Amino acid sequence: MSNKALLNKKFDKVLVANRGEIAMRIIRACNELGIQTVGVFSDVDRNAPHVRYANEAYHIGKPPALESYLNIEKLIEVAKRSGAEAVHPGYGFLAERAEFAHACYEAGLVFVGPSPRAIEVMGDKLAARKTVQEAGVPIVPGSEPGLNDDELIDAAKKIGYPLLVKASAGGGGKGMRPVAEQDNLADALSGARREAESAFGDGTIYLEKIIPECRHIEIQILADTHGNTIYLGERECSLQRRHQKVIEEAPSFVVDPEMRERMGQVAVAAARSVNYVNAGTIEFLVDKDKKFYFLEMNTRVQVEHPITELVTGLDIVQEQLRIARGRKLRYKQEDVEIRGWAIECRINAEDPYNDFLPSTGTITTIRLPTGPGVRVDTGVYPGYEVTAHYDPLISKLICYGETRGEAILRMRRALEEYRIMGVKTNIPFHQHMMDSHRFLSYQFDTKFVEDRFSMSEREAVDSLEAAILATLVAHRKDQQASQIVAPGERDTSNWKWLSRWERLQR
Amino acid sequence: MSNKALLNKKFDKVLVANRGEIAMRIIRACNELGIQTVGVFSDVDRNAPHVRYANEAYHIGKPPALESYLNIEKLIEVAKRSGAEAVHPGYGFLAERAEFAHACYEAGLVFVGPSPRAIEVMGDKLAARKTVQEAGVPIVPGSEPGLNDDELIDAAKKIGYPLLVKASAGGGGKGMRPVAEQDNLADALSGARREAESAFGDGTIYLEKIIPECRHIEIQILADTHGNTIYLGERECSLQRRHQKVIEEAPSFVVDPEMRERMGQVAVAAARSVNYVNAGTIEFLVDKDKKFYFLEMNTRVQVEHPITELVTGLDIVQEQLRIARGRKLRYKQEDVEIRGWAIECRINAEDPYNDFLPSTGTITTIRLPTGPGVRVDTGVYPGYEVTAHYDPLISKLICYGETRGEAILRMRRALEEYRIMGVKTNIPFHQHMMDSHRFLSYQFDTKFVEDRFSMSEREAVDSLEAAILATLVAHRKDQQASQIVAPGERDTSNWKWLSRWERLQR
Amino acid sequence: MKYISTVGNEEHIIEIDKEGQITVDDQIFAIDFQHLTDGGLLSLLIDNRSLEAIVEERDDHWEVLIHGELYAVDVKDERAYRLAKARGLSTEVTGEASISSPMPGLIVAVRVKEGQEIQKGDQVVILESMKMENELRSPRDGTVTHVYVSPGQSVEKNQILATIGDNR
Amino acid sequence: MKYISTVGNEEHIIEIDKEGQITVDDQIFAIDFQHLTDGGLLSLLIDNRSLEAIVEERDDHWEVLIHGELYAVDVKDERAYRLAKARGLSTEVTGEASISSPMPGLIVAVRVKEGQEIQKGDQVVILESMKMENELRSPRDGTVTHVYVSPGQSVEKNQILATIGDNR
Repeated sequence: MSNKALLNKKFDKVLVANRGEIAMRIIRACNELGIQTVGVFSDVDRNAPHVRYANEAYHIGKPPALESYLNIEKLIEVAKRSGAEAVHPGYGFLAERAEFAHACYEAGLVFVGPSPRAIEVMGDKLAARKTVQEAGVPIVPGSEPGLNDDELIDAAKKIGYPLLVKASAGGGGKGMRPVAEQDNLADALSGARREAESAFGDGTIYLEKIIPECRHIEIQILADTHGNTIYLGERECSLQRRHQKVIEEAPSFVVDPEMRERMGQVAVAAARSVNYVNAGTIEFLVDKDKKFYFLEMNTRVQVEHPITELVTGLDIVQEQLRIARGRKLRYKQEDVEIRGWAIECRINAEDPYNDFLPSTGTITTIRLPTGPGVRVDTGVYPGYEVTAHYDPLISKLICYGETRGEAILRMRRALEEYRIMGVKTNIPFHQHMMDSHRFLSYQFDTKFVEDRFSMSEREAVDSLEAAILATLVAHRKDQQASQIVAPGERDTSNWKWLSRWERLQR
Repeated sequence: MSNKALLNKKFDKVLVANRGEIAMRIIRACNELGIQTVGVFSDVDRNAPHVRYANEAYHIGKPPALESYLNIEKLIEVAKRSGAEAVHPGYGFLAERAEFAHACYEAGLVFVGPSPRAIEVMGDKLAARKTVQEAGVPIVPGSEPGLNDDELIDAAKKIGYPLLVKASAGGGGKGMRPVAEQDNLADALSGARREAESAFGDGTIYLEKIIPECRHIEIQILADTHGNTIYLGERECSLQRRHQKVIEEAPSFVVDPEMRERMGQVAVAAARSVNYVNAGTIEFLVDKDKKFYFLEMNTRVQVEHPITELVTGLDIVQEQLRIARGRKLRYKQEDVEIRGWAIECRINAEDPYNDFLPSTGTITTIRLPTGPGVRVDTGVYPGYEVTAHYDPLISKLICYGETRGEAILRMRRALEEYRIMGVKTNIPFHQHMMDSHRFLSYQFDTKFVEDRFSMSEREAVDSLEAAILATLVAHRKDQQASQIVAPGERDTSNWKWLSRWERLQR
Repeated sequence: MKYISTVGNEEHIIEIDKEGQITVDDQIFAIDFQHLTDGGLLSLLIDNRSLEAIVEERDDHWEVLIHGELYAVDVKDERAYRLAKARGLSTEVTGEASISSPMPGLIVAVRVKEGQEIQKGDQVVILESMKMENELRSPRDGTVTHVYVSPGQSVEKNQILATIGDNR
Repeated sequence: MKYISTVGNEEHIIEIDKEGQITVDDQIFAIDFQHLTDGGLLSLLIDNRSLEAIVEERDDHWEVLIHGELYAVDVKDERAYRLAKARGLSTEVTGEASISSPMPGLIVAVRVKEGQEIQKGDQVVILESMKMENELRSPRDGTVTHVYVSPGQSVEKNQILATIGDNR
């Protein structure tokens, strides 16, 4: 597909080809720009906020994503039927599928994102490494493309151990194997190849040096269709579990203005190397000596984009839509300025006390934290059933502070205010982290959560109170059952014991 | 009372001598600073959020404010009983009562605010005019203190008509009389004096020139106990009804950087003239030629403080607590920078289609708008009864945008998302205003809402949809009553007609 | 089932017979109507247009909240509607109209005298409540038949303050 | 009324007799306990300390949410508690423990064989669900008595995957 396969023109109706919090995020941005929205839903999402808040909504199939949110033909059909002129893919699902961007182009729909070719190149890790390297971007030391196992074993000698066997296609840690010494390499190669083959239908693998005690820091960029590309500073994303980010912050405490400028310029060069258009993110690994290496580029809006919005004052999703409409960027690099500190906690339906096992069930109660410096992006609702069909993200809790310390203290406050019942969430994990000395003192890398973080540090402070409250409620239930309480004698909607001051007023 | 009557020392527990959204605001700020909070409540506020979120809560009396939130002895007693070391008065109630600040001082409690003397001087309009004028602050042309009616009639000749007869004490428009020509002056004087006498027990009145087509613009200042005073820019507060602000924005489109600096310096001078400490606001009238005149100083946190927080990035209530703890300001004037635009809409329980009559009743449902750039400060809850005892403020809806236009568009989105049932609210008024060309094009002054704004501009867009929805619900009720729906045949928790796509799946 | 539903001065004839379908003023729409378990929220897809609303029953009408606006809707089935018409209970004001206090408060001023002729919208009473003075105005042209309150008097919610009758 | 309430391995004796008062482990507290009309929120003032919480009943215990933490509380009145003790249904695991699937998913790997001795916390099965691989671990030391699943097999929620018995 040629790089020409990119439409940009004014449009007034957008199909939001996604669900959950990001669908809501996009609908709100469209609403604020006076753009009509078309939502889509699978059987289980009929009552989801993104269906209720969109101007129009269409059913597209059964809960499994393959039969709904990944069904390209169906989505294009809905776009045409509803008269949508553009498509915003959000993140996940079809966001990084070149064929979807291409199908939109073929159907005369503006794809709110980069060209199919840019998606394709950056989606193939080996091609991406080659392309950005030619543009002068430092990459993690590793093997050349197209080597067979024997050649890879030779290459490993030059790269040195420990190293990582990686699949060129896909992501999410699939087809990845760490190798400590040469003896284990051969097995790792065949294993990884098999896994990649089955997961992505592409067994191409390569080697990457493992950088010890490294951080994951990424740069947000914006590129318009007029050749302007700017960077919006960095995000510190080292806190991960199984290659899933759990907490992100902006700015990063290891990045000073000079380093920010260098990383930013490298990120812009990487984007230019594929004539990148729209919002994108370049992920880097940063070693102990603050040397940084290109890891990969995400060719779509990032889950953690809000922290950049809070410190720069920009609205990234609105910018995506403006760029797709063919507008020039309103900001020059020198207009972009970082103020304050922002932290995002991903609130997932999982049990932090039990290996973070996903927790399915129906959400019965939600109370969101509000007030100064607190933003919640969410797509769930009371009555929402957490199923295995979709990712376990319940919401993104984002806090702003004048300093990192104040952002952390505000996050503690917001986590404490947050009420979700019906499923277990990782809120206690976030509370532990906000209290953790290593987190407060920046002493973490990409391995911290998995290897060196434990939930047991913090004892259950309110266990006695919990016992009392459960007992009071149980007692009430007994009373009502055994009719000790004469009906009507008490307002059942607000049953209670009379407290001292009330009795005084009798 | 001497200016020495001001304690400042470290404290770890604060009594929040208020209710509603501002009590919540203060509790959150304390929580974020690791300060314990003590809430107080009247009979009707037992279930209010500020009671549930405070670390401790004490009942202080009956619903009428005089028997609870205005009961100084009771509040001091609770402070001592709970071991609170400081008191935050919020706004309204006792916030600008010098005797309360003094009582706290006498009880060895830190009063989070200025000295009793500063409150006293600024609370007396004539004294305030005199004091700031001596400090070189321009004031609205008017009469000297201590004139009798005949002298006032003479003074009126020099001042010129139209003019305003004002009471020196109190506020809220009481004892205020506009006079167009000399013939009506005598009656106005006696009338105003009577009203002031009965309202404030002080019949002192004076004259002020009426400035035609003027705007109300105020400057937020912060002053620490070490002699540092800075200004945080201005707020445009011209949109008022009966001397009550309804919509505020920051910055003001009539204030350029040069004018901001001049107003700021004048505001700082006014504050210094009473050795002001803590957060305060200097209100100015600004005429067509952008000349500004001191109107009065509010010696407490302002309802509309959040818009300044959003454009400066500072947390004003946290600063209040730091200052009261005796800390030096962390910011110099040159560190304060205005970024973007913020608008606040005051959501009141009142009927915009019926002379804004207060609407009493019980709130049944609340859904707050969320997402990027939206902040809601609220103190009400489902089950909350709006009574005549307290002001009708339900919440403050605050939106941030990169530009004024974007802040307005976001406010429209947020107003549309906001759901409150049980009482009528002025949300439709705000929606009208956000659509009004005069508002969009800055063409308004302090008289705009009362004299030239009408609700009828905008037609009820969804009336047909409303008819359909009411009919669907009524029909359901009929069906259930007449048992047409066999029990169990449908999930009553989510009753519906099967739609096409569902039938297809059978 | 056929209903006549009134909003302001619009009347709509709404028929609900088939599943997933509704007829409004003889026009057919496909609908998917959902009650959420979440505090009275409703979601309606009507020909794929999406609407979220809250509907609550009041004494004599339905209150509907859509996009921030509150609508008062009167819903009658055919029979009830005919009866109402027959009884001449149409919407415009006739007979004596009474002005009652929308909330507890203090009477600050009474602007009319008994026997006085007034216009719709004229001030009748000034009521102070919630720290604000509120003007209560006449809902119709007519003559003041009774004034039940005087300045300084405090009143309860829904207490009748004055009545307006036809001009003689 | 006297209750024995258990959280984790803490036991508390709680007596509720008088209005506005509660006795916890022989200590008396003044309480003011309110159910809000608002979706299951509770407000407790205990000696003026303020707590907001949500309490929901589960099959065999109460779930209590306070300050972000979820507590599982077992509440028994004196009689029920004695009976339970008598029946030896105490809290620590004895007899056969079964490992069941917390959610629908695909078995990626089985880490144990029947008859194998394992420690509490050892991996038993890897289950893929929600795009993630999840390790299911043994709740106790013991011997694997049965393995009911094999890699590649998809399982339902609560389906039993393996059982662990006492060591021989």
